[in-house]
Amino acid sequence: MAKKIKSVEGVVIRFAGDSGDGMQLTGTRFSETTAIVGNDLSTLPDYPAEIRAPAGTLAGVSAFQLQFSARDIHTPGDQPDVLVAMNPASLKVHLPDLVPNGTIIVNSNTFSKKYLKLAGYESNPLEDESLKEYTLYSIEMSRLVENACRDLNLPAGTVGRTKNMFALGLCYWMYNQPLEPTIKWLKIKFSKKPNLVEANTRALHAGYAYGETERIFSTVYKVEAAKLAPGEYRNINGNYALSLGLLAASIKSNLPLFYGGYPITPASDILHKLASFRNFGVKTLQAEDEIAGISAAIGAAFAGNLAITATSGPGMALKSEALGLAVMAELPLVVINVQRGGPSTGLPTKTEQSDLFQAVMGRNGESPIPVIAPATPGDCFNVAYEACRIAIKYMTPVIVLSDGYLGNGSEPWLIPNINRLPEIKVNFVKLSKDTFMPYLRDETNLARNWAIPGTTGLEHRIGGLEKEDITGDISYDPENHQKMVQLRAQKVENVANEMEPTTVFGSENGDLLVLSWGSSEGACRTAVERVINYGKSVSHIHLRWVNPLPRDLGEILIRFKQILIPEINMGQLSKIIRAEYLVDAKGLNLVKGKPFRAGEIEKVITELIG
Amino acid sequence: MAKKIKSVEGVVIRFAGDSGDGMQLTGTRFSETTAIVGNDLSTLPDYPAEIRAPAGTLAGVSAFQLQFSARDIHTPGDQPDVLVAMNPASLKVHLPDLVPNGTIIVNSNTFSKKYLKLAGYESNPLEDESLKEYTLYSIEMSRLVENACRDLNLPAGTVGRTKNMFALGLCYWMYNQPLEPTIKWLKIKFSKKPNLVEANTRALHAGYAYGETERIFSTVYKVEAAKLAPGEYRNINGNYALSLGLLAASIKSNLPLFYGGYPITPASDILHKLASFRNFGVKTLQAEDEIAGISAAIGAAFAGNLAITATSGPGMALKSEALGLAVMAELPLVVINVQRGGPSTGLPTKTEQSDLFQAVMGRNGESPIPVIAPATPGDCFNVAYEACRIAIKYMTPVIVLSDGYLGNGSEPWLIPNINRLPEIKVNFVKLSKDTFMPYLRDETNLARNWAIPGTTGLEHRIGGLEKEDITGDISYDPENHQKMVQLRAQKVENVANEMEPTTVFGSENGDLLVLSWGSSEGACRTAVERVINYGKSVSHIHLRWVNPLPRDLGEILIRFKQILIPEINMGQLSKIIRAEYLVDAKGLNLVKGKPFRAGEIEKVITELIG
Amino acid sequence: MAKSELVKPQLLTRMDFVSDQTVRWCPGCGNYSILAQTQRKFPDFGISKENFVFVSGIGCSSRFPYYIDTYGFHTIHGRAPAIAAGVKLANPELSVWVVTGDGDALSIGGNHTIHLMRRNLDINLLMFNNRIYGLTKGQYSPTSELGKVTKSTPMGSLDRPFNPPALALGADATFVARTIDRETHHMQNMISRAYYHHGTSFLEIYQNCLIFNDGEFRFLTDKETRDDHVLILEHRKPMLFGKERNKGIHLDGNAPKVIELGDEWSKNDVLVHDERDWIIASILSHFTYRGDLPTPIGVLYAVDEPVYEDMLDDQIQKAMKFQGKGDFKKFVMSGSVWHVE
Amino acid sequence: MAKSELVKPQLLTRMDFVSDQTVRWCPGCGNYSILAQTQRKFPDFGISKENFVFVSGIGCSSRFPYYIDTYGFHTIHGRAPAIAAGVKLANPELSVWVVTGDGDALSIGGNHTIHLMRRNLDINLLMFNNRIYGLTKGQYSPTSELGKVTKSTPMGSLDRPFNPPALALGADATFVARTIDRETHHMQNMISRAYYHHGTSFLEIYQNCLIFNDGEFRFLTDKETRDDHVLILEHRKPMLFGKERNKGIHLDGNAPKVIELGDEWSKNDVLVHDERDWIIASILSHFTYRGDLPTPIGVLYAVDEPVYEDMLDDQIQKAMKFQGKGDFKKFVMSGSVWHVE
Ligand SMILES: Cc1ncc(C[n+]2csc(CCOP(=O)(O)OP(=O)(O)O)c2C)c(N)n1
Ligand SMILES: Cc1ncc(C[n+]2csc(CCOP(=O)(O)OP(=O)(O)O)c2C)c(N)n1
Ligand code: SF4
Ligand code: SF4
Ligand SMILES: [Mg+2]
Ligand SMILES: [Mg+2]
Repeated sequence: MAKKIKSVEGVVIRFAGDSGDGMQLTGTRFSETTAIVGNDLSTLPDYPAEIRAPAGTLAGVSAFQLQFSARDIHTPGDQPDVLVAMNPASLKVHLPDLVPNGTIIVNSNTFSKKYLKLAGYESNPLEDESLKEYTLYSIEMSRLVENACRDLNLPAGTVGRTKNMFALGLCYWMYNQPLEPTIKWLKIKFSKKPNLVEANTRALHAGYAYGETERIFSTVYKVEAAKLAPGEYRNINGNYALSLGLLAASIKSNLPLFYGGYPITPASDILHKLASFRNFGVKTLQAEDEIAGISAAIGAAFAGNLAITATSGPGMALKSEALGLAVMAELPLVVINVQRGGPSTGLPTKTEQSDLFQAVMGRNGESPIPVIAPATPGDCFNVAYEACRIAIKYMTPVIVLSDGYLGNGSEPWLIPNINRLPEIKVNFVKLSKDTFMPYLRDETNLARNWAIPGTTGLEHRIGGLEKEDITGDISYDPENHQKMVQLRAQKVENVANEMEPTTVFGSENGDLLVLSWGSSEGACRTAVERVINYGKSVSHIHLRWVNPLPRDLGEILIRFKQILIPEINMGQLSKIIRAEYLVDAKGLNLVKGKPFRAGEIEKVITELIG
Repeated sequence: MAKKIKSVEGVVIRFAGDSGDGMQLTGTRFSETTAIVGNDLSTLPDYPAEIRAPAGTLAGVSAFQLQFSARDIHTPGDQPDVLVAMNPASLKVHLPDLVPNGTIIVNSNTFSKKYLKLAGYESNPLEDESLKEYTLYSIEMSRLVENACRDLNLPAGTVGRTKNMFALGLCYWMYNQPLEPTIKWLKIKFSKKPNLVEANTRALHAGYAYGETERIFSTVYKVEAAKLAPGEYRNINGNYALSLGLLAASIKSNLPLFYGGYPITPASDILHKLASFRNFGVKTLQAEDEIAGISAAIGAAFAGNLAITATSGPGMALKSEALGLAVMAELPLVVINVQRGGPSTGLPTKTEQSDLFQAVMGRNGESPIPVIAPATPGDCFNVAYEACRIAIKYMTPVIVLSDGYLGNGSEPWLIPNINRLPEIKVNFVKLSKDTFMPYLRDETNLARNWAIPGTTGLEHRIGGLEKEDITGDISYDPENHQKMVQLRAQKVENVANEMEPTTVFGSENGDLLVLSWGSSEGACRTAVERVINYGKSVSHIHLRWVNPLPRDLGEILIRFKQILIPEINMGQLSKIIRAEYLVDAKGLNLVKGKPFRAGEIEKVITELIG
Repeated sequence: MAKSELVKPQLLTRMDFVSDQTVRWCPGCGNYSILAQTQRKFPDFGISKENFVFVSGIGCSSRFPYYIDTYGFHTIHGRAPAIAAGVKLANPELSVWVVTGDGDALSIGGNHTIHLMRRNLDINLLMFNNRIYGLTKGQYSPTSELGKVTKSTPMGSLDRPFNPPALALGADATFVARTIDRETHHMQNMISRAYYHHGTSFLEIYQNCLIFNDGEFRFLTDKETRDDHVLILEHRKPMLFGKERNKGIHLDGNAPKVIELGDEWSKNDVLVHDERDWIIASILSHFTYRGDLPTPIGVLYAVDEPVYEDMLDDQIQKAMKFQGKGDFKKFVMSGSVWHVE
Repeated sequence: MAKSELVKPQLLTRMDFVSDQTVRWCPGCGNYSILAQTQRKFPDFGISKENFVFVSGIGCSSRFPYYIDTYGFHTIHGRAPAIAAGVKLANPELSVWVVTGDGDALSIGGNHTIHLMRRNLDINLLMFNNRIYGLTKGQYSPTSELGKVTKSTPMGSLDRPFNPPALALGADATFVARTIDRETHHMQNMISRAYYHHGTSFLEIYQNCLIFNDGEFRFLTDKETRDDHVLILEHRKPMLFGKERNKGIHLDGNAPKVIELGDEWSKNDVLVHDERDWIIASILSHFTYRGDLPTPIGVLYAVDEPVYEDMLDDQIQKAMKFQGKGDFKKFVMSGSVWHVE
C-alpha cells in the first residue's frame, strides 16, 4: 500500500507499559529521533516509586509522554493523541487521558486472563465494545518479535523484551521517522552483545514493516521540522542541562567544581553526571547524608572551590541548618532542589513546586537566600550557570528550585557558545598593606571578601556566631546584630540589580495577568497564547528569580485587573506576592504530582475573565 | 538614723558583674523575695555565651534585670532605676541603659588599674566627674565581706565570692525587703557546707547593716504589694512553667510523658526539669542529636505516649524533615522551640522571635502545623498544656514558639488548679466489628484514628509516603494526593474552632492597632496602656495562635486605620498578616538580641498617629 | 486492614503474618526470602501479633513492614533506630524490630545505629546488606568494596567500606550476628537468637540485589563455592569449614589464617568460637573483605549488659518509692509559695 | 586581623600561632594546655601558617580556631569532620585539623566522624574529651560513664558510654592515639605523630573541665596516682608502667591483665606493643572504662591505607589522560547533535 502522508502540526504520544517493558527507553529514543529530525519537543516521563513493582499490576505501570511539533512548543501536551499500551494495566491507567477518538496501539498478546484480572478488567476491552470510540490497533507484538528473532537462538525472555522496539518501529513508520538514529544507538549501547543489537534491530524493523505491509493503517503522518533558532542542537533533560551549566560555570570562573551530595530521587542524576566529568577536574563526594554533603560543599567553598550540592525536598530539609551557616559565613554555594511531591517522603517520583516556602523561609533566624528557578529542561543550564555567577559575585548561597518534571523531562537544546556566556569574575583577596578585614564589603553589591586558605598573610577565622561588621570578629553587640541582619538582607535584595526589566508576554495591561515560576512556565504560556488567540486581554509574566523579586514587578502587577498564579502547590508564590504587593492574586493550585496541562489553566482564565 | 520610708510604685534594678560574680543568682534571690512580699515582677537575665569569659572583660559581663511593682506589670522595665555594678566592665557595659539621674552602686574594690584597663577606662569613673549626674554609692564590698568573715578561716576566694550577698543585703535594706527567704534558701543550698551558709549570711547581713548604719542613704523605698488575683503564687520562669504544663497534660490525659531531645541553649532546662520528674513516670531520653530526639518522640507517639521534644533554632532546622513525617503520619507531638538570636549559631544566649517563618513554612511539601506562642513566663504553662491538648485532639504535631527571654525570665505565677484545666480526652481505637481504617477521620475536626501497638486486631502500617484516604495504604493516585493535601490543611485550619473570640484591648476600632505575638505582648501592652492614658485611640491584640489565625481577625483588622506589628525579627508575622488580609501592616522590627522596651514601641506609635 | 478474627498466639501460622499488601520488590530479590523466614519464624515466639512492631527507614528493604501483618512504621531515611527507640521506651512490652538497608543503617543512619547499640535497648535490628543503594537505582553504599563502579562512581568508589560487625563491636554492641538471604534455616535461627537476646541485636543479612548488584554474594551461595567460603559459627565449637569440613581457622599470634587438617594440623589447632569473647568476635569481624579467609556467619558476639529501658524503669520505680508517686498539687505547692487574698 | 609582616616557615615561633583574640575559656580549663602545646609544636612542622586550617564544631573546645593564628572555621555542631573533608578535597595541599569535643564528635557528629575515618582523608582530628557537655553547662556526654549524675540525668545516666578508640578502630581508622591535657610533652609528640600520619588521625585528648566535671582524670594526672594508672605506649616496647615500671600487661589467652614483675613474672611475659596490630589496639582500647587496667596513652594504632583525596586525584589524572583534558565545546558537541539553519 502506498503511504498516504498527512501533514500535522504536532502529535502527543504516550508510551505505557510495565516497569520492565522499557517504556522510558522507548520514549527517549523516539524523542531523540524527532529532535534530530528537527521537531521541537517536550517530554514527560512518569514512573513508579518501586524499582520493579509486580508485573502486570496498576502500580507497576511506567509511562513516557512526548509532544513533538513543527511549532515552538512549551509542554509535553495536555492529552495524548496516541496511546501505546503494552499491557492491560497500562491501558487501564492511561486510557482516561487519551483525547476523544484518539489512537490506541496495544500488544494484544498480553491481554491474557491473568493480566486482565491484575489490571482489574472484568472483560477484555479489546473484545468488548468499550474502546469503540477510539481507533484501536491490536497487534500481537510478542508473537511478531518471536517470529522475527526465531533463528537467533536467544532465550525467550530476551526476545520478549525487544517488543518495545517493535512498538517504536511502528511509531516511526506512522510518523514518518528514520530508524537509523535508533539503530546506531543500539549498536553503541550493546556493543559487547551483538546478539542483542541484532534482536532489537530486527524487532524495530519488524514494527516498521508491520506498518508498511499490514493494511490496517490508512495514513502516515508527517510533522515538519520546527522553525527553531539556528545553531547546533541536542536533546537534553533538565538534570543533565543543569550539570552542564555548573560545569560551564566552573570553566568560566576558573574554579574547580566540588560537589558534595547524597543520592535522592529525582536529583541523583546530577551527582551521576558530575561524577562522569572527572576529566574536567570535577570532584564529587557521595557523602554519608545530605548534611555531610552540604557541609563538605561549604568547606570547599571556604577553600575556594565552586561548591555545589543537590537534593530533593526531604534532603533539603536536612540541609537547612548548614544553609544558615553558609548565610552567616557569606560563602558562595549553589544548592539545588529538584522538587518532588511532599510532604515527607510523599510522592518521590512525582513532580511538585511545593518547596518554595522552604527555600525562601525555611531556616532559623533571619536567613535570606536568593532563589532562582528554571522554566524548562534546557533552561536548567542557564539557571545553574546564573546561580553560580550570583553566588560568587554576592558571596552567598543560592538555591535553585528545579523539579522532577524538569529534571527528567527533555527538549531540544540550542547548545550555547561557552565564550558568549557572561563572565564570572573571582576576586580572591591577596595580601596587601592594609590589615585584612574578612567582612569588609564591596561598596556596590555588599559582597564580603573571599580570602582562601593558602593565601599568605590572610589567616582569619569565620564561623556561625554573629560577626562584627568589617572585622568579622565574634560580636554580641546589639547594634551590630541589627546592622548585620540588615546588611545580609540588603545584599540579597541587591541581586535584583542583576535582573533585566521584566518582560510581559501580551499587552502591558489588561484584564488578567498570569504569573508563573519554575516549570509551570510552558503550560502558562501555552494557555495564554490560546486565550490571546481567542482575543482575550490576558498577559503572562514568568519569574526566574523568586527571591528577591524584580524591582519593577509591583508597578506592572497593578496594571492588571486580575492576577492568576498557577502553581503545583497550595499557593506559595501567591502568598509571597500578596504580602509584598498587597494585590489580590488568585491561585490555581493543583497538587496531583503532575505538571499543569495548558487546558487546566486556560479553563480557569476563561472562568475568571468570563 | 531612723529610716525615712518613701513609697514608690515600682523599681527596676539591674545587677551586673563578672560571669563569676553570681549575678544571676543575686537577681533570682531578689526576685523571689519581692515575689513573696507580694509585688508583681518581671525579670530579664542576660549572660554571655561563654561559660566563664576572662575575668574583668566586657565580654564576661553577666547581668540580671528585674522590675518589681505594686501594679500589674508586663515587662522587666525599659531602663534600670538602679544599677548594681560589681566591677568596672559591668559599669561600662550597662551605664548607658540607666535612667537619667539613676542610682549606681559599685564595689569600689574592683576599680583597680588592671580592671579599669580591661574595661577600657582611661581614668577611674568613680573619681573623675563622669558619673556626676547619677547618685553614686561607691562601697568597698570586698573589704567589708572580708571583715565580716575574718574569723571563719575560709579561703580568701570563698569569702570574696560572698560579695554578691553583700550587694543583695544592701538592696534588701534599700527596698525594705526581708532577709529571711534568702537565709532559708542559703541553708538549703549549702546544707552540706555550713561554713558557706555562715559566710554568705554574714555578707548578706553586712550589706543590710551597711545601709542601716552608714549615713549615706537618706531614704528607704517601699513598694507595696501588688493587687494580684487571689490564690497561691510562686515565682516561675518560662522553661519551668512549660515543663509543668507538659506534666499537667500528661496527668490529665493519662498518657505517660515521653521526652526526646538534645541539649541546646536556651532550651536545655526543659530537659533538665522533665528529667527530674521521674516519680511522675516521666521518661526522658537525651538523644544523640535533635533528629534522634524528635524521631524517638515520633516513635513514642506512635506507641501511644504524650510525646515531646524541645530545642532552639538550629536544632529546629535539623528537625524539619522528621516534622514532615509527623505531619504525614498524623501523630500527636509537641515541638518546642525556645528561640534565640539567628541565623545559624547566631547569638545563642540572646532572645529573638525570628523562627516564626521556619515554624509555619520551613518544611518540604505542603506541611501545615499549628503554631502557638506563650506571652509571658507563666503563660508557658498554659500554652504547653494547650499544645498537648490540640496535638492529641487533632492528631497533629504542634509547634510552641517560646524564646530565650520567656524561658529564662520569671514572674509570679498563680498556681493553677489542675482539676480546673480543660479535659484532654484520648480515644485510642479499640477492636470492633468494622474493619479498622487508620486514616478514617473524625467528622468534625478531621483527626484520624489513633490505634497503638499492643492493641489486639488493629495491626496496621503507616509511613511517610502519601496515604490513601481512609485506608492509609500507600497511594500514588493524583486525585487522592490533592485530597489528602487539602484534608491535612483543613484539619489544621480547624484548630481555629478552638479559639475564643479575639479580645481587643482598648476600643474596638480606632487610629491604630498594635498586633503582637509571643513574648512581645508585655511591652506592647505597656506601650498601648501608656498612649491610651495620653488619650490616644490605640488598641492592642495579642495572638496566641499564629497558625492558624483566628477566624475573626480579618474583620477586626479592617476597623483600624493603621496596624503596627512589633516583632524581634524583620517582619515575619507582618508578612503573614499582609498576605492573608491584604492590609498594609507596618512592622517595628528590632533584632538586637533583647526584648522590646515599651518605650520603643510607644515612640513608634506616637510617630505613626502623629 | 486488620483481620477481626483473632487467633491465639500459640496457634499462629506463617499466614497470620502475611499482610494484605502486594509485595513490590523485583521478582527474584533476596528480600523475599528474608520476609518469608521472618513470617515463618514469628509464630514460634508465642506472642500475639499485636505486640510486634516493625520500624523501617527508606530503601527497598525498608518496605518490609508493609508486607508483614504486625504494627509497622515506614519512616524516613536513616532514622528507624531512633524512632524504634521511642516505640520501645514508650512501651517496653512490645517486641520491636528495625528493618534497614546498608545505606539506611550505615550511611545516613550510622549515628543512630551505633548509639542504639551502645544504649542497648532491647530492639532487634535486621540490616539487609546488598552493598548497594537499591531504591535510588544503584549508587554504591558504605559497604560496597573499594573501587566499586556504580552510577555515582563511574571510575570506582574511593571509600574504604565499613565492616558492619566490626563497627557494631566498636560501638559496644551486645549481639552481633550475620546470615545470608539464601540460608533459610540459618536465617530463622538467627532471627530467633536476635529475638531472645535481651539488648540490641544487630543481625546483618547478606541480600542479593539482582538489579543493581547481582552476584555480590554468589561465592557464598553457589553450591560449588559456598562450603569453601562460608564459616558457620557455633558457640564453643571449633571453626571448621570446607566441603569436607577439613579446613579450620588458626590463630598465628593474633593473625588468623586458614589451615587444612591433616598431617601438619589437627583439630586442636583450630580456634574454638566463644560468643562472649570480644576479641574473637573482633578477629572474626575482620574476615569480611579478605579473600584468604572465609566469611563467618552465625552469632559472632553475644553478651548480657544492662538494658536502657530496664534501667529507666528502675529509676522511675525508685523515684516513686523515695519521693512518693508524683502528686501534681503537692508538687507545685511545695517550695516558695505565697498566698494572695 | 592578619599580620602583614610575614615570617619564613622555618623561623616561626609559638607566638606566630597566637591570634589576636582573647581566649575565653574558664581560667584553669584543660583547653589552655592543648592550645599551648599546639602553638608550640606547629612551628616544628616547617610549613607556613597560611597552609594550616582549623575546622571546629560547637562546644567549648570548638572555640579553639579563634585562638590560633591560622585559617579557621568555627562551624556548626557536629559537622566539622564533613566540612573539613570539603576543605581538604578542595585543596589537598592544606594541613587540615579538626578540633572537636566528645559531644560534638561522638554525639551529634558521630556519623561524620566514623565516615571520615573510613574514607581516610588526610585530616587530623583532635577530640577534647572532657566527658561532659561544657558549653551547654553540664549535661552528660556519650563518653560519660554509666550512671553519671548531671543536669540532664539527676538520677544517673543510662547509656553505656562509647569507648572512642574502640569506635575508631571499628570504623577502620588508620591512626588512633590518646593523650592527656596535663602531659604537655607527650601531647606535643602525639600532635606531631598525627601531623605526619598520612590518612585520618584520630587523637583523643583527655581534658579536664573544671566547672562541670572537675577531676574526671585526676587519677591520671595526680603525681601520686598517675604512674600506676597511665600506660605509656611505645612501638615495639613492652607495656610497662608503675612508679618503678615494675608492672606490665600480660595476655591471658585474649584477656589482658596486670602482672607485677618479680618472682612469678618476668619482662618476657609482658605484651609488646605493635602499633600496626589491629587486635592489640582493640585489646588496648578496651582498657578504657575498666578499673583493673591502666589507661593507655600514646599511639594505639597506625597503619598506611589508601587515602581518599589521593585516589580522587588519581582518577582525575587518569580521566584526563585517557579521555583527554575536558574541552567543553567538544564535549557538548559530541553525540546526537543536529544543526538547524
Ligand atoms: C533524606 C533522604 N535522603 C535520601 C533519600 C533517597 N534514598 C532513598 S533509599 C536510599 C538508599 C537506599 O539504600 P539502602 O539503605 O541500602 O536500601 P536498599 O534500597 O538497598 O534496600 C536513598 C539514598 C531519601 N529518601 N531521604
Ligand atoms: C544543632 C545544635 N544542637 C545543639 C547545640 C548546643 N550545643 C552546643 S555545644 C554542645 C555540646 C558540647 O559538648 P562537647 O562537644 O563535649 O564540647 P565541650 O563544650 O565539652 O568542649 C551542645 C549540645 C548546638 N549549638 N547546635
Ligand atoms: S532494586 Fe534490588 S534490592 Fe531493590 S527490590 Fe529490586 S532486586 Fe531487591
Ligand atoms: S566549661 Fe569546662 S570545658 Fe568549658 S571552658 Fe569552662 S572549664 Fe573548659
Ligand atoms: Mg542496600
Ligand atoms: Mg565535652
